[in-house]
Amino acid sequence: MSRKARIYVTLKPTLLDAQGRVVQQALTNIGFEGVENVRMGKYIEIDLADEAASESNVADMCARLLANPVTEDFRLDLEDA
Amino acid sequence: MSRKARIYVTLKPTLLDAQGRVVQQALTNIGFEGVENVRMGKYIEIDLADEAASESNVADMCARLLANPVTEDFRLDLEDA
Amino acid sequence: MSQTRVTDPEITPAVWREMGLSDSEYEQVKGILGRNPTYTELGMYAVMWSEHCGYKYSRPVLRLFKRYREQLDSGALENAGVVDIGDGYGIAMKIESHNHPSAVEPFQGAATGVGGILRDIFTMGARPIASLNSLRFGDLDDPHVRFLFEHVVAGIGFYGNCVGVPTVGGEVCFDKSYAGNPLVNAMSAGLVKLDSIASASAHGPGNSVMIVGSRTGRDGIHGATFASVELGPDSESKRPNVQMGDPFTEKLLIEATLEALQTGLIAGIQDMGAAGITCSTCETAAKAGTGMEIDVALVPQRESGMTPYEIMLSESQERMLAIVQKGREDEVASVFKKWGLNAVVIGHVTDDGLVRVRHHGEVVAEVPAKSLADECPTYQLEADEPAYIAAVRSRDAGDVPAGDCSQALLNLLARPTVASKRWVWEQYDHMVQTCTAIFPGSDAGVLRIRGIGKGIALTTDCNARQVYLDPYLGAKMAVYEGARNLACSGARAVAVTDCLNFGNPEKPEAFWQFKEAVRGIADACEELGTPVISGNVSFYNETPESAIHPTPVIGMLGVLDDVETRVSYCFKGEGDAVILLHAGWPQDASGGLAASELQAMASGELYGRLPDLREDKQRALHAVLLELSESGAMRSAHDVAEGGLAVCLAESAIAGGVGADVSLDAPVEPAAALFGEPAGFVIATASADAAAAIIETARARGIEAARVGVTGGSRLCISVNGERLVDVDLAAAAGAYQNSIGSIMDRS
Amino acid sequence: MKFGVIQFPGSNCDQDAYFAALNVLEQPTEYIWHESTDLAGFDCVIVPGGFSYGDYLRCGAVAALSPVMGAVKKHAAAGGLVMGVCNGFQILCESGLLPGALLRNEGLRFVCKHIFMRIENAGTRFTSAGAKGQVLRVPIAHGEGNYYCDDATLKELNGNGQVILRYCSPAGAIDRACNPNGALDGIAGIVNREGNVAGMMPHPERACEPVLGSTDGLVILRSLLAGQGLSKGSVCLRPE
Ligand SMILES: Nc1ncnc2c1ncn2[C@@H]1O[C@H](COP(=O)(O)OP(=O)(O)O)[C@@H](O)[C@H]1O
Ligand SMILES: [Mg+2]
Repeated sequence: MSRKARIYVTLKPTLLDAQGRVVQQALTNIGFEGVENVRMGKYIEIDLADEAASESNVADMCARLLANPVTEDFRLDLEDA
Repeated sequence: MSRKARIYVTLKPTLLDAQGRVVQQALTNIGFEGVENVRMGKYIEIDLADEAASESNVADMCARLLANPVTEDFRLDLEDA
Repeated sequence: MSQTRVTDPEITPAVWREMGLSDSEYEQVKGILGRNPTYTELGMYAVMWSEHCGYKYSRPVLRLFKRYREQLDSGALENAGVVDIGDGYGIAMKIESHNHPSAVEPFQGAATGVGGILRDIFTMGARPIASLNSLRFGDLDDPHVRFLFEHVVAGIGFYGNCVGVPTVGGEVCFDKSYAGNPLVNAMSAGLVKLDSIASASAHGPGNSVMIVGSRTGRDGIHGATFASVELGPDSESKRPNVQMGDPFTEKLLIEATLEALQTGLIAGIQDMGAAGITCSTCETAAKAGTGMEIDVALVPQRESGMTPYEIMLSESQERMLAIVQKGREDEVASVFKKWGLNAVVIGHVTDDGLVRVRHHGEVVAEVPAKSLADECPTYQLEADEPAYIAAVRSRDAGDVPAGDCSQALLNLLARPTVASKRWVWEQYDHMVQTCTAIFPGSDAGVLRIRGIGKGIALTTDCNARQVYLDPYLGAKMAVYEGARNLACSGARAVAVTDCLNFGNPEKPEAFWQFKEAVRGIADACEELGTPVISGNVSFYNETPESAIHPTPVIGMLGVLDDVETRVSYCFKGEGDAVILLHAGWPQDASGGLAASELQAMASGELYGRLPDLREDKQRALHAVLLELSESGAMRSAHDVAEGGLAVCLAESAIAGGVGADVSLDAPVEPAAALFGEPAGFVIATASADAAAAIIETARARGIEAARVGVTGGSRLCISVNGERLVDVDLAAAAGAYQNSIGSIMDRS
Repeated sequence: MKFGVIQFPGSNCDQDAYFAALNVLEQPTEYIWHESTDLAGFDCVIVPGGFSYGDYLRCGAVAALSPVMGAVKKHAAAGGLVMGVCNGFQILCESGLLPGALLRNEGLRFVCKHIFMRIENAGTRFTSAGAKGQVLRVPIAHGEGNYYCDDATLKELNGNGQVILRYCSPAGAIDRACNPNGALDGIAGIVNREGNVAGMMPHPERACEPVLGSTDGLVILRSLLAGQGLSKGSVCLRPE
């Protein structure tokens, strides 16, 4: 059996999100109204062997590799696959 | 008032995720065991004016711009900001 | 002047010291203002009077550079220097360091380094046409070094590729002295019509001051101050908000700025780099002898609740300050708007010499522009020859065991410092703009100048191991190497830009290295007739463990009157004569091995004396190379650098896909002949028929020249004084050379 | 023959394409601004390389929705020529003018170098100046050039002769080691079913003068002229 970790990596809120700006502008240009802000991030799914599927282990992966601590924050969910 | 849409864009399961593979390998190399599969996707947060915050409207944004139907799937959540 | 804003922190000695001002500097600020500074003013002085912006330690030494001295005295220092290349065109060029930001966040640090140097170029009205990068890292066996290298290269590519400026050259060296403090130096060159160079001055009281480009956030506040201290364990916490590069906006800014300058409505324009609005307002006003009044509340902001202090000091990227003719603001704004950019009036030029900053009308700073821009206190620091110098120079370099020379060559070719940098430059778009006429890999990148038949050549050089042994001579050699790389490519050297990477100048040993190196560069440039037209100083490249090797990187520009006479380094086919041209073998039988790659490989240490440079011979060699390229006599030319003659031959053979059989007569130890790194050695090839004339031309100018072999086959064989010492399969050599860096990087 | 080169914010090979058409092909050439909606008078529209909208979100995705692309669709529907190079190829796929998509390079890094590609179908308006099987040496410069489409589309592309260029060895062998980005079936360039819209990752405009180190791109550029005067459909796509 294995479990799935879902990880959401976002840019720190005070940093410039150039991509998000372009997407917001583009959505507005093609006619979507009321788009106030767009922030682009990463979504990572990891299938883990049961014994590896602890929250602290996945948080460790994020801190060491999956998110850049200088520029990014992360959140994670663990659920049964 | 505004609401937040969270959008998860993933590569279609039939496509090879080269980046996911490299990340999986890298996690294994730095000592994480039991990493069976990694899939990399995008996570997009959109702040929407109330009147724009319908599921169908956001799904439309995904279909027209945020995801490429040839290679990607998307999922979305809408919640109060 | 109103009181300090209630929300501003109280000003105590701890506050100004934390900002980087000394107690006596604080007193000077009070003297200038005739009162206590406000918090915003204090921040403005702190950043403008940092070494990074104010050159408070380096300025007295930089006066050794003639052009710098003249411009400084006449108040005409521009963002980048411009060289006339004829036909009404000029080349603007500059190099700049982004070492500390890259140590903290390699991808964004390197990317924003590229962005910053490009702005220095197009703010002069020049279209950026080429970029280079000079990089130094620790030992690639260290995973953290691999991480830094990977992300620095990716960051440079991310930015340079997107803005569409080809990255045509550079260098990468690896040495443990850079382990905690990598060097990332970015250089750019731009093409400008000489009659339309833009000026960074705020002329015309009454004219409007506009801010264009990205919105302002809390990025990099006090970045300049951060660059003016050593990296230490608490660097993490002192670190300003990381600046994020947005190359897309930069590309728009390039196009919009060049188009807006065409309107003739822009009286002056200045990019915003370190110290952001503070720097650009006070410098443009000081240069024009005017003043400026702005309201920071009008600055488009990315974050809410920013204080005047934060807005004035933000180092958000991709912004410019434009001085626009009064009444014509809309016309200029419409150009920026066409490109999707903000262009907002934030104030106007005044005639009182003051930079007056308001926030919603309330005055928060009012300081003489010149006091910020030009009157940074300078210091004559103490300089002392470090103790290591005498010790390393007293050792004989001749004891390096080369062992089996074929194996030594293969090992050298695989050393990351010597190995092909293809892994790097294939990640850079080096062809966009379709002007690149010699690609990376050769001695210099060459570009055609469309429409006039001319070419330019660009290179960056510095062998920091040589500078470590002898800062004066080593720095001189870097300049001569640059000129030689240009000459090998068929270009006449015309100008230099330099990036002076050193340790903590407040340590007399580091400052001595700095002074010696500057003296060496100044002398070499004088001798070669290649003025230093721009440059940058980066101090404090130290960690508690160690300082870097002194690394004065030389960026050099050459001109080809006809781009068709360019020469590249690769052998061009079978049966060509291999010719060795040189400025003379070192007197001392082992001299060329001091500070060589072989020495570093064999012992991990650097010692011995650098051979004499023989400057006049070097210049004669350059003249010969130019004459030969212009006459079309040479098929290839490549100078000897890291790894020595054997590596030089191997590189030309590998690149050309054809071997060679070479026999040298050399009055030095065989290992020194093969692997020594004396300055002024070049391997050229020519058709068998042309060889005799080439040798005659060279000898007529007093240059040693001999036919030493022939190209052909699939092996590289080298004999020294009759003994065959190297015999390697070209495919094996190519494998070692071309795949080394890639395979090390794949380890992680 | 009148050429138009589209300029999107962030295009950076627009000038290169412009000079290739104007100076090398010696044809009247103009830039077309991305907000333009009228392409009357243009015979061939080039969608150039670069980083339109920074390639943010996905390469070509934002540009595909810009006003000019509506006009390009009309131009194509009326039989006009459209050639997308690199980012231009990505834009044409994103806009649905060509099938498939371009994924991130298998090696995950940006690659700029000369590659070899083989002409798979010389019966198109983009290849007719060459011969089937001819090998061309042309540069690539991209981070996302890994062509992908589903099986049915691939079958159709192959069946109709719509694959016009494939990465190959210097000798012309199709071989995984010579595929620079992992593209499906080694596909470097394709054409639409009607034969008037093509996209390719390699840059012919970077290989059309001796000073640039290769002139093989001229085969593609000259093909654009060779079909001049032929009406829609008269240059047939032969399944080969
Ligand atoms: N970081 C880099 N970016 C682009 N090109 C590089 C880089 N590093 C090295 N190169 C290229 O690789 C070639 C060899 O570099 P180097 O050994 O420093 O040359 P040389 O000894 O002739 O100065 C040169 O063409 C150089 O421009
Ligand atoms: Mg060289």
